[in-house]
Formats: sequence, C-alpha cells, structure tokens
Amino acid sequence: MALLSVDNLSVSFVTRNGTNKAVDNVSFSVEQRQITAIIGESGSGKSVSCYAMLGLVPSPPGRIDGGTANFQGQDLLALSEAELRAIRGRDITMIFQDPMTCLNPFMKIGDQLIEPLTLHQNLAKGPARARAMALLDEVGIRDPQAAMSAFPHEFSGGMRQRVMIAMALINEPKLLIADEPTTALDVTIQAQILRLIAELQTKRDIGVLFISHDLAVVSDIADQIVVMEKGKVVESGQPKAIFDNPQHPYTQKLLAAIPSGQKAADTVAPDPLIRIEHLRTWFTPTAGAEPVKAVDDVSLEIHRGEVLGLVGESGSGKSTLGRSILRLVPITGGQITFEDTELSSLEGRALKQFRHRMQMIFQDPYASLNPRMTVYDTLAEPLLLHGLVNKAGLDQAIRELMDNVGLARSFLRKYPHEFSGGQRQRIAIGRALATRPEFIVADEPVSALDVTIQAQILDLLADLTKEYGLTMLFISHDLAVIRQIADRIAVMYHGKLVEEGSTAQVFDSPREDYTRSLLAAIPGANAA
Amino acid sequence: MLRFILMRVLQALPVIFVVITATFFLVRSAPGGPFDQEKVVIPEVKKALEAQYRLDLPLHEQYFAYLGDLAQGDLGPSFKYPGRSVNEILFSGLPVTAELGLYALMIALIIGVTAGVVASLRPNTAQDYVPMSLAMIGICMPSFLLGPLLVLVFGIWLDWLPITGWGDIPGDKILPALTLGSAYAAYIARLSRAGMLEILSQDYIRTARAKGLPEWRVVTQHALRGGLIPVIAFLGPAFAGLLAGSFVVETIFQIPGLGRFYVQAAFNRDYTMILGTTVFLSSLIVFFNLVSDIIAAWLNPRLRHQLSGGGS
Amino acid sequence: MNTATQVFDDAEKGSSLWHDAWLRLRKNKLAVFGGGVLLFMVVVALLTPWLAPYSYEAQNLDLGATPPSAAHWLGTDIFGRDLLTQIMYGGRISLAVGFIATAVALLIGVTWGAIAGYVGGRVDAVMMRLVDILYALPFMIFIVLLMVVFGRNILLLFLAIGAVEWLTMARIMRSQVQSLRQQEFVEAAVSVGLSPAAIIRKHVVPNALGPIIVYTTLTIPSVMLLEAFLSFLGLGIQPPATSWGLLISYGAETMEEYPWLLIFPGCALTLTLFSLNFLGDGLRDALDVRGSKD
Amino acid sequence: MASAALLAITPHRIGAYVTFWLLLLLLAGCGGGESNVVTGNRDGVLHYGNGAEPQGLDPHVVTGVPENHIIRALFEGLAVKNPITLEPEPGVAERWEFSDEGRVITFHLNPDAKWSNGDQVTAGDYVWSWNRALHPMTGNEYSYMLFPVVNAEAYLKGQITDFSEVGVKALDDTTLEVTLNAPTPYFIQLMDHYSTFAVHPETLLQFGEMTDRYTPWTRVANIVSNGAFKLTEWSLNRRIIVEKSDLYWDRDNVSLNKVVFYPTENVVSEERMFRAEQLHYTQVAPLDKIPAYREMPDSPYVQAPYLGTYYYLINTQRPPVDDVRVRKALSMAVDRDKLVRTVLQETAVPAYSITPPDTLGYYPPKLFDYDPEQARALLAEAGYPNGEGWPGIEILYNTQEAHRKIAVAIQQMWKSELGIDVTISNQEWKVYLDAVSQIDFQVARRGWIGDYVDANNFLDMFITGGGNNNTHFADPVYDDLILYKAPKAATREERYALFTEAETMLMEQMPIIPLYTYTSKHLIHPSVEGMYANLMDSLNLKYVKLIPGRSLPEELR
Repeated sequence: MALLSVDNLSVSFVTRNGTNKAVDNVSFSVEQRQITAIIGESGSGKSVSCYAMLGLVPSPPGRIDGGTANFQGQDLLALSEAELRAIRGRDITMIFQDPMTCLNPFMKIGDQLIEPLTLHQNLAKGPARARAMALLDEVGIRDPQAAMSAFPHEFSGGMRQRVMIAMALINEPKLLIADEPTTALDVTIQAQILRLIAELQTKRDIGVLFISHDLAVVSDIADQIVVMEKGKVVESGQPKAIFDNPQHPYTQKLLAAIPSGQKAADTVAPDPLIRIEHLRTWFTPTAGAEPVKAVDDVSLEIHRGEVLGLVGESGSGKSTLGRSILRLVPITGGQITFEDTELSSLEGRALKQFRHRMQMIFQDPYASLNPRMTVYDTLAEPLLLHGLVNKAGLDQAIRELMDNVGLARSFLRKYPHEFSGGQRQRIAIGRALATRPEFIVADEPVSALDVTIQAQILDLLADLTKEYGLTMLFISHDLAVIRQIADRIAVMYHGKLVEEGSTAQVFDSPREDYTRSLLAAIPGANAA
Repeated sequence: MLRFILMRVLQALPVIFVVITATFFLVRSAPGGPFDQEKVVIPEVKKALEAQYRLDLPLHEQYFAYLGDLAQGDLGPSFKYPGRSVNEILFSGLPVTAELGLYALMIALIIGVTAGVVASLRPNTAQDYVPMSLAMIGICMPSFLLGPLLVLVFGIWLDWLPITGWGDIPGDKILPALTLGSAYAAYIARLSRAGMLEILSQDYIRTARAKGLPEWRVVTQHALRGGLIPVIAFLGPAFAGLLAGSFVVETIFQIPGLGRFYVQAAFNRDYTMILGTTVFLSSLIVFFNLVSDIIAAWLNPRLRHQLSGGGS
Repeated sequence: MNTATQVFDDAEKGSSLWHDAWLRLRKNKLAVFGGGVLLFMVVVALLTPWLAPYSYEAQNLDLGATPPSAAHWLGTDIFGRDLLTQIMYGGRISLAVGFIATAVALLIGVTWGAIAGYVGGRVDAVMMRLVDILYALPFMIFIVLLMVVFGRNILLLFLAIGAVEWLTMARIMRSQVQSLRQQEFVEAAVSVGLSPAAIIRKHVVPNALGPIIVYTTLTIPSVMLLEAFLSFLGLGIQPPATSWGLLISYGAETMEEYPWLLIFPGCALTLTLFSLNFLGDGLRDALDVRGSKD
Repeated sequence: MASAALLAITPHRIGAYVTFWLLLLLLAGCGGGESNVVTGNRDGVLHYGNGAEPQGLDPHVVTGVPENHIIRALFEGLAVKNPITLEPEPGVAERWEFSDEGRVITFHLNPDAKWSNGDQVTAGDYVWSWNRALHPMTGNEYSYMLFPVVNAEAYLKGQITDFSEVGVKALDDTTLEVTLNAPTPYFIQLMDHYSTFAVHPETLLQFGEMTDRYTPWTRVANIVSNGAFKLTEWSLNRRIIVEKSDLYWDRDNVSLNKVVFYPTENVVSEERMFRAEQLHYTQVAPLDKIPAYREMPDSPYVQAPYLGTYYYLINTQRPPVDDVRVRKALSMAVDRDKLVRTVLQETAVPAYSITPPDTLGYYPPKLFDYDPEQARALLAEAGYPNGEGWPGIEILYNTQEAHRKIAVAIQQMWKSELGIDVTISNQEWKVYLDAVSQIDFQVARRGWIGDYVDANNFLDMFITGGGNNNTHFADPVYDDLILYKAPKAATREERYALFTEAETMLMEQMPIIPLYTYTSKHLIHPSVEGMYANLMDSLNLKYVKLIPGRSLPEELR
C-alpha cells in the first residue's frame, strides 16, 4: 500500500475576479521508501496540491473542492485542524524552497530545531537538544554545539537548508515533502543537498515527495515522476521512461529545455572592447571595520562581439565585478578601459553620456522593474533620456523593441506585476537594449526563471547578441547555462579570478580544482 | 557595543549644542521678560532683579557664562521659583513624569499590541476594523478631551477611581497613565498591525505552521518578535515625546511632574528653566533613540553585530 | 503621451499611473464614500455663507446655551449663537488649515526625506541632524517668536504647522527611500543614466507613497487640533471666527453642562477623520498597482 | 483552514489576555477608602485648593495670590484684618498708637510673639526685615507697600543708602516707631501684607546675605516663621502642608491641626476634586457650573464682592480712540447688565468706575449708563455716523477663556449697537504684557485687584506716567488731586470727595472702560466654619474650624 495516495484532488482560489482552479483532479502517490517527484512550472499547481493536503493553503481565498489524500489509512482532507496539526511536523514534514526566508531570523537555530520535538513528543529540553545536535551532525553541520546557539543569518544558504532538513527529520517522519529545496542554491551546494536527501531517505526509510521545476535536478534521485501542467497531471512514470520516451508534448518541452550543448566556437579575432586592470572593489560595512574584498585585483579583457561567461558561487564577487564595470558601485582601485576611454575617472555628464553604451540586465525581474511604471514608460524612459528618438518616433521605437524581445504590443500599458517572470525579463532586456548599447552585463538573467522559460530567454539573448552585435558579460552560477551561451569563460572564487579560457577549454580540461568541482556538480548527468 | 554608544553620543553632542544655542537666543528674542507682571515693577527693582540674575550683562557674555555653568552641570537658578535651582526642579519632577511615562507606555503597549495583533490576524474583517477604528480615534483624541472624559466616567459617575493625585490614593495613577498612553496605544496598534501583517506573510511562519504548532504559538513565538520591531523603534521617540507631552495630563490630574514646568517656563519666560528643560529633553530624546536602537538591534539578530562595532 | 494613442489601437490603450489609480479608487466603495463625504464637506464649506441658517457672529446673549431644537438643530452656544452655523464656518477654517498645512508639510517633508535618504552619507547626516535639532527646540517659544516677528496671519499658521509636521514626514520618507534605494529598479535607472533628481521623482517617490498617504490621513485631523492650540497662543484665528478644534476645546470645558457643544463638533472631526482614512487607505491601495498580493 | 484555526483559538486566548489586564487595572483601583474630607474633619486637617504652586515662601521675594495664602498661614504681620469687617486687629503688635497727626505710629509688640525656633519677635527684626524689603538689591516687587514710610522710596531707588534715614526705628525690643510722609489711613492695613512681614534675620544670614533672593532658607528644614502654622512638607507641585504651631501666641484660638495646600491649576479638576470630597475649599468655581451649584439647597457655592475691577484700557493717542467722544460711545454701547447676567452668570457686578463700590465706605459716582442712543450720537459727532468711515478697532486680550468670552460679547455689542467693525486679538501672556506696557494697542483688557482697601490704590494708577497707567492719560489736575490734595485731606469725607472728583475726571476722559467688579467665588464644604466672605477675599486660617459629620448636598453625590 502506498504511503500517501492522493486521488482526484481539486483546489481552487476564489478571488474578486472569479474562481481560479489551481489543482484540477490531480492524483499521485508516494510509496514507502521512495521518492516521488512532481515536476512543473510555477503556477502548475504542484505546490498547492501538497500544501492543501496539510491544510496550509490559506482559506479564503483557497478552497478544497474535492478528492482524498490517504495517508496511513487516514484521509488528510477530512481531518480537523487539530488532528491535522498532530500529523504536521510529526508524520509529515516539509522543507521549502528558500532557506534564507524559511528559518525564523529571530530565533536561535537550536530553539527552532527542538520545537517539533517538544511539541509532538513532549520531550524535555535537554534530551531534545542532544537529539538535535546529533541530527545536525548527521546533516553535515560541522560544529553542532555552536550551531545550536547561532542565528540563521550566520549561516549560508546551503547550511540553512541542511538545518531545515534536520528540522524536518527530527521527529522521524514517514513522509517528507521537499518543495524546490535546491532551486535557490548554488550549483555545488545543490548537488550536496540532493545527495544528502537521497542518503537520508534510504537510511531512514522515509517516503519523499519532491517538488521541482527542473527535470535535471530530479533525474538522479526520483523513483517516480509526476509531470503537472496548469493544475493537471499530464504524465507520470519511472524516470527512465519519462526521459527516454516522453509521451506528452509538455514533458518533451521540459526535457528540451534542460540546458545542454555548447556554443559553437566563433573564430573572431580577439579585439578587446573592455580592458580591466587590477580592479579592486572593497566595501567597508561600518567605519573602521575590516573591508570586505568583493573584487580583489582582477584583470580581464572582454572582446568585442563575444559573450564572456563569468562563473562563481554567490559571494564570489562576480556581480560586484559586473557592477564595477558599469560604475554602479564605487571602485577602490585599478582601471577599466572601454575602447579608449578610462571609465573609472568619468563623472557627471560624461558618465551619463557613456551610460547608454553599457547596460545591465538584472537577476530578479520582479525587483528590477519599477512596479509603478507601465511597460511603455519603462521603455520610453531611456529612449527619451538619451534623445535617441523624438516624440514622434517614440511609439515606433517602442514597438520595435517589443517585437524584438518577443512581447505582444497589447502589453504596453500594463504594469510589471501583471506579467510572468519570463515576460518581465523580456521587458528588462528591452529596456537594456533601448539605448542601443554596445556592451551588456547580464547578471544571472535566468536564475530566477523556470527551466522552460530559461531556455527561451537564453535563446532570445543569443539571438539579440547577434542581431545587435552586442558584447556581453554573462554572469551565472549555472555552468550548464554558461556553456550554452558563452564563448569564453572566466571563473571567480573569493573575489579573485581563478581561471579564464574558451568554453571548450574550461569544460574539457579545467586547470583549477575549483573549476573541476563546479563541473562535477552539474545536475542531471544522466539526462544530458 | 561601547564603541557604538560612544559614536552615537559623539554624533548627538553637536545637535544638543546647537539646540542650546538656538534656544538661548530664541528665548531671549521673545517679547516679555521673566519679571514682567500685570502690576508693573518699579524700574529700580527690575534693575536689581536683572542684576541678580546676570541679565544686565551683554547677551554674548550671558551666553558664555551659561555655557560655563552648564559644563559644570549647573543649569542655573529658576527665575520663576526663587530659591530653587533648575536642577532641583528637574530632579523633583523627573521621577514622577518618568513613572507616568513608563506606565503610559506600558498601557500603550498592552492595549496597542493586543489590538494590533488581534486586527492583523483577520485583516479586513470586523476583528480588524473595530480595533483599528478605535485606534484612529485614539490618535486624534486630544488628551485635554480624553482626560476629563475619563475622569467624568470613571471618577465621578462610576466612582471607581481617584481623579487626581499621584501616589496618594491607591489607583490614582491609572487614569493619568491611560490618558497619556491612549494616543500612543493607537499608534502602536497601527504599527504592530502592519508589522504583524508583514511577518505573518513570511515564509518562516509557514515553516512554523508546517511543524504543527498551534496558531497561538505561531503568533506568540514566531511572529510577535519580528512583528514588534517597528514598535520598538517607535518606543524611543515615543517615550521622549511622552515626557515632553505630559503637560496636559499633569495639569488635569494635578501630578507634580516635569511637564508642567516645561510648558509654564515658556509662558513665564523663565529663561534658565526653558533652557534647562530643553537641554534635558533633547538629551533624553537622544538617549531614548539610542536605547530603542540598541534594543531593536539586539532584538534583530541580523543587526546585533552593529553593536559590537565590527562587520559580521 | 497623447501621441501614443494614435499609433496603438484601442486594445493597447492604457493609462497613466494616476488614471489607473483613479479607476481602482472608483471601485472601492469605502474610499468613494470617504471621498464623497469630504467632497460634500468642502462644498458645504465653500457655500457656507449662503447655506448657513444664521449669521455666525450674531449673538443672543439672553438665549444662552440651549440644546438642539427646531430653531437650532444642533443647539446654541453660551452666546446664543447657532452651533450648526458655527460648525459650518469652523469647517471652512479647519478644512483649509488641515489640507493646506498638511500639504506644506508633505511637500517639505517628502522632498527633504527623499533627498536625505537617497543621497545618504554626510548630506543625510547633516539633514537629519537638522531635523533632530528642530524636534528638540521648544515649540511654544518658536511659535511666539513667529507671531512676533511676522505678525498674525493665517499664512503663518500654515507655516507654523507645516514647520512641525514636516519633521516626521521627512523621517518616514527617508526610511522608505533608504530601503527603496537598494532596489534593483533604482539601480537600473542609474544604469540607464537618469539623474538623481529624476530618479527620486520618477522612481523613488511614487513607490514610497503608501506609508506617506497613511501618515497624511492621520496628520490632517491632528493638524486641525493643533490649530486650536496655536489659536490659543494667539497665532491662529481670532474670535469670532472659529474652527472645529476651537469648538471642541471650548466644548471640552463644558462637557457636563452643555454636552452638545462637544459632541457635534467632535462628530464633524471624527467624520472627517474616518472619511480621510477610508480615502487614504483606498488611495494607497489604488496606487499600489500590484493590487492584492498573490 | 489555517485561518479557521485562528478563529478557533486565537481570539479566545487573546480575549482572556485582555480580560486579565483589564481586571488588573480595575483591581488596582479599588479600595479607595475614605475621602480627604472625612478623614480631614476627624483629624482637623483642612484640604485647601490653592490655585497654583507658589513661587516661593520668602515674603520679600514673591508676589501673587497662592503665595499669599501660605505665607499668611506661616507668618503674621504687626496687625491682622478682622475676617469680617477687615478692620485692623492686633497681630504681632498687641497695640499701636498714632502721634504727630497720624504721621508717627508706635507699635507695641506682643512679648509672647515667638519665632518657631523659640526666639522672641523683636522690633529689631522688623527694622532688619524692612531694610531687606526696601533694599534695592533684594528686588522686592512689592516694596512700594512701604513707600508711605519716610525715605523708603528714596532708599529703594538708591537716592540714599543709609537705612537709618528711613522712618523706622526700634525703640526697644517690643517698641517699633514708624514715621510716615503723610498721614496714611490705610497704612495699618498694609501690616497684614506679606511684603511688610518680618523674617528671622539669623536664619536668613545662615544661608546667605540679607539681600539674596534665592537661598534655601524657606525649605522645610530651615524655615523659621512666626505665624499660627509652621511648614512641615513642601513637595513641588504636589502639596504643601503646614501644621499648627505650638509657639504661636494665640495658639489656643487655633482650631486646625493641619492645612494641606494643593496647587490646583486646572479649575475643572479642582471642582471635581471638591465633588469627590478631596478638597474642603476651592480657589475658584468654574463659571459654567455655578448656576447648577446656586440652585442647590445649602449650596456650597459662596460668592462675595471682591476688591477688583475688570476694565478695558484705551490708548488715548491712537485713532479712532484718541477722540474722547469715541471712547464714551464705546463705553455707553456696552450693556454691562446683560454681560453680567449672561456671559458672567451673575458672578460679577456691573462697573461704571474704576474703584469698586463700598471701598471702605467710599462709593464712586455713576456718571453714565448703557445708552446706545447717545453712544450713536457721540459716534456721529466724532465723524462716524452709523459707523461710516470707521477705520476699525482691535481689542487685545491675553489668552484665557474668561477674557475671550467678554471680548466676543463686547465685540458683538459694539458691532450691533454702533455698526462699527471690531476685531479681537488674543496674545500669549508675556506678549500681551509687552504690548500693554508699550501701550501698543487700541483697546486692551485689564484687571486690577486692590492691594489694600482704599480708593487711592485704584485711582493713583492713572497719574501721569504711572507704571500701570498704560493709556497715555495725563492730566496735571488729576495728578494734583491724587498726589497732593487727597493725602492732605483732613477728614475721610473730604478725602472721599476728592476721590469722587478724580473719579469724575477719569470718566469724563474715559481712558478706560470699566466693565465689572469682581467677585470671589469659592466652593466650601459644609463642614467648614469660620471662612468669612470679605472684600479682600482674605482668609485667616486661624479662625477656621471643621465640623465632622456634614456632607455635600445630595445633588453632588
């Protein structure tokens, strides 16, 4: 008998604008000691169906329309809130996508960890703490004693996710629901966490329901895959069957979207557009404190017409490097030369003149667009500011931009929140292109996007680079993505440049250990 | 920690100095002097009075003399209350006003936080609208109206509580504290509602619910702490404001506090008293802002490193 | 903007932030109610000289204070003057003071706070220290001086109130701007090449409006009461002209003997307060184009 | 579902939480016990609403009414006033005699008069104290009380520096001889004013120089006084307690054991304290409550004429009120009867002269009345028929509810009777004082409370250049009447006739518009006896008795 079997679950959201069916007649099951993965884009209803079972969908606006969820002989959907609470956190536990926000920043790790223990098992504090420390050790936290009295912000994302896992396992649950547990993590960390989940699952005999948008991620660990689209299950089966012989077009699309392949090497003569020499960007958080050396003595050339991939983990200084080139952060030392112009000394009007030649695309399309400006205004602003078009030509220019980034013209008067992530990133790209720049810094432009959207945006960027003759610094932590789009690759680690070379060179014969560890961490080896 | 405090105090010194200087010259340029009365004082007597209080010296000399005294902690003699020094009056009124302010703040916190949390739990329902509407009235209800109203209802009609005094009859501190605290309760209610709404939508609240914690524990143990940080930040300026604004309440309830002196000093042109209370209050404002910053930083583990002075 | 509509067809037609906000506002029943009440009050205030049932200064000393009756719907004050008329005339002053003084405070406070918060560093430190200093100065002496130096006029009243109220506005604005400044869309605006002034005006201020609007709706009623205090000190209006604040403070003194003298002006102020609040909340929601979150 | 949980649990919990705190608040309030009045009646403690915190208790330094009440409980002058008739009675001096046609007074001090440390009160103490009171360095604002004494004014103004030239001598320990410039009928009265009181020289010198204003000699631990009571507690802005003195010469006639003075600044609060039986006596009664109090049987409200006049000052040099016809028109257009009946709730008496009627037998003439017809005629005569061409006029008053009411009513009377434009303007106290002393106004409100019961105290304000004149009124004939003729008058009748003449001149010129005569208004608990209403509102606590068992009228419970 399955550990959990969900049958014909339907959930809808009732809002002022009508009823929206988020989950429509969904059925799936989790066997004991097995990992079932639910795959789908954001909005496909994959998370909602899991939350609904546990009574975690706020109501209103959420409403469970029907179905059953049998867990150990009980229908979860028929339980009262109090009964459900007894199961939640004891028999069924969860880990969430963003470890940065899922731990209470105001509580010590130890207190948060033992809470489920004291709550569900009436354990005294002492033994609870002992248990928690043992578990922290098991999930790979180095100094459990210290970790217990630390606050979440003192830990990196990967460590926090380990803490979350420990918290989820502390009551020896039967079922673990992991909602995109690795999406927010760097690629190396992602690999570690995936391995950890798989290990713990076999060791402790628990069933896992693994929710993800990324087929590559689950390919290594899932026993069963359920593909969801728009609230419905479109396909399910063994991973091998899904990967080798996808039936549904949507599954095929998901598979195709996994970044793969390598850009064909162009044979352009190296013609440096930007020359960076001994660049240093240090931050001093409070006066008199030791400076944080975000970028420390980096020298690099970016050639005209190339896409240079800049790889590194979060905190490696890669974003700061990009921002330093654009003069968005004050630099501490060194030189940046754009063609023949020394950028680091430009000020005021001269700098403004230069700005339209260099643009930036940001990671988070939710944050990088002014929520109170329509698409039209967002795109018009740079055009008018730099006098690139006159009033009469403005509409025409905006239409062209919309067409170029693949957005329907009817969207012009909408606000950013009315768009999906991919669409927003298109707007952001449009804004960057509006000034007809020669050079673009793309800072993790696809990291926040679903995998299918990611593929589209990457294609768009590749096309536009060609069409506009752009030079691009493409910053990412995801080597698979970089491989697909970059001509050359530079690797940063702790503020320093550790390796630089053509894409083929870096992938095929990495010189540094660090690069090798990055390569090893790329998920979905068997899917690619 | 020490370094943080030291930095802040150093920053505050010029502010206080400018306040002193500006106040000194402002009060001197206001019409009417401390010895002007309805019955005109004989010019010779007035001259003698001015000589006794150094008012016959050129203004700049008076200023430097005042600064000199101030540096020694001497705020000078009161003009209005001969025989009393400003220091003495301040320190006789301060404990009372501080106590009143403290109680008012406690009441404000209890009522405000309760109302704010209750409202935040079910936004846009009656449970939200009722306390928030009361809060709105509370913010705008002037104490010269609320005080007498409370006295009328609880002191005269119901005869439950004493109507004046401070520490003379048991319970005589309730109405003044309630009157003074109500406006702040209303602000705190709004702040804590907003703070709680923000925190309740955080991911870690979902984590807490997923642990199976009952809702009240989710609220009290997980949400309250973060939700109240804006309230804490408000408390510093609020407490300073309570001290400065206790005048009306002190008058209505016959409380021997500082507020009456502060306001009357301005009416009386009691120069040293105005300066003394201003210096004192501006130092208090700085002090309480510092305290509330320290508490807010301490409550928020992410900011705690600021206190140690270094980076994290 | 107008040229845009010629090129794009109707489906593409949209509107500015403000037009959009207006459409949203119209759907919010409470906000419409609040706005309606305020509008009604403003219209009544404007037409008071023609609408008022009695002259506002005509006394009937022998009548004295009487409770509401057919002749005087809201009763009369101790001078035998019609309270309804007093409230109507008082509304003219109170609404004018409330709105104009708050607008002054808003203008100074928002500008000041936005600049301090956006520019940061030493400029911020100096600007905010100035705010600290003004906070600490003895308000009453300040008012008396204003009165002596500039004489008494209603403009000064706005100035005096604005001078106090902008301080808090500036603080709120500054903290808003400080958090907005770190948002990527501001960085994007910098990278596009916008000047700091343009960034503040187009990107920062519109996004900081929410808390400002809420604070403003709370400020207007307290400004109306502050006016009463200033009038007491001699800075504000002079009798027989009156205002709601003054009526309330007179009424508070005789709340036991002539309760209607307190209740009706109090109702007028409370009604304004609630209307403002409904309108303010509605405006905040309307300006928040994101609408309800998820 | 999660929200369902909220509904199920949270409001309940929070409701309990709120109830808990409310209960706590209420419980704290219980157990009030007996009122001040009940315990006070039992223990002989009078709870006295004193209006404000006194500036201090040094008789030569302070000014003001609240100070007066406490100082006169602590100290005693050479003579005191009879609480009913206000005629002088023995105080520290058991008797006194006049010689040299009343220019020399010899006081014989009671040998039993003691300071509270046991020392005898000597004539030398008086010489020393008057030296202090008149010394230019002391800055005694009431020093003019002693100006009838020979050379006193010259000494104060620094024209002479040797105090022995001043007309006060100690002939021996119990005999004090005072020489006056001229016979001064009211001089004995002044001996009951605190600025003429003696202080204990050794005590003062212990804490500083004779002329120091701000030494701590008046503190509880330090003060030495000679009155019926001695100081036992002084908590700033909270209360002052005085206790019956065992060394007072007339201690057998003192009934109260203690008096507690409260700084009751807020009139409404004071009345409520009275209603809650926390006070025996209030300094004032709120105007709006008086009608209700009056209607009670056995009303605790006590009202009596008071030696003070409320009037409007006129700047006789500023148009349009530089024209005496305009001034008269304004004065005649005021319906004082109506003002008193309505706005003032019968708590005042209409006034048509600066001196209140029956000031020690003096009745000022009533030279005009409310006469709108004649007022309009006068105004027309002055060039403003029906208010045409009127340049406007402003009434200045200091910020206070009572003044506002008067100004608003008078503004309307002038507007409707004379058809002229009148604005009113309130100013903060010191700004107002500044304007009045600079005579920078057209019409300004003013009140004068007599320092002693004599018309001179009112009429000498308006001598040319007088400090309290404030109207630019100047008339040598008037000055001659007040300064030279009246003091030399042989009889009371002759003197009063001269005053009537001066008063008539004043009302002919109308530099002031008298409005009403004050009354004193107190709420007095039925258990209090021996508080007599008099023109000076002068209360000698030594005569006050408390009778337990009486309570407030039904209507107040």
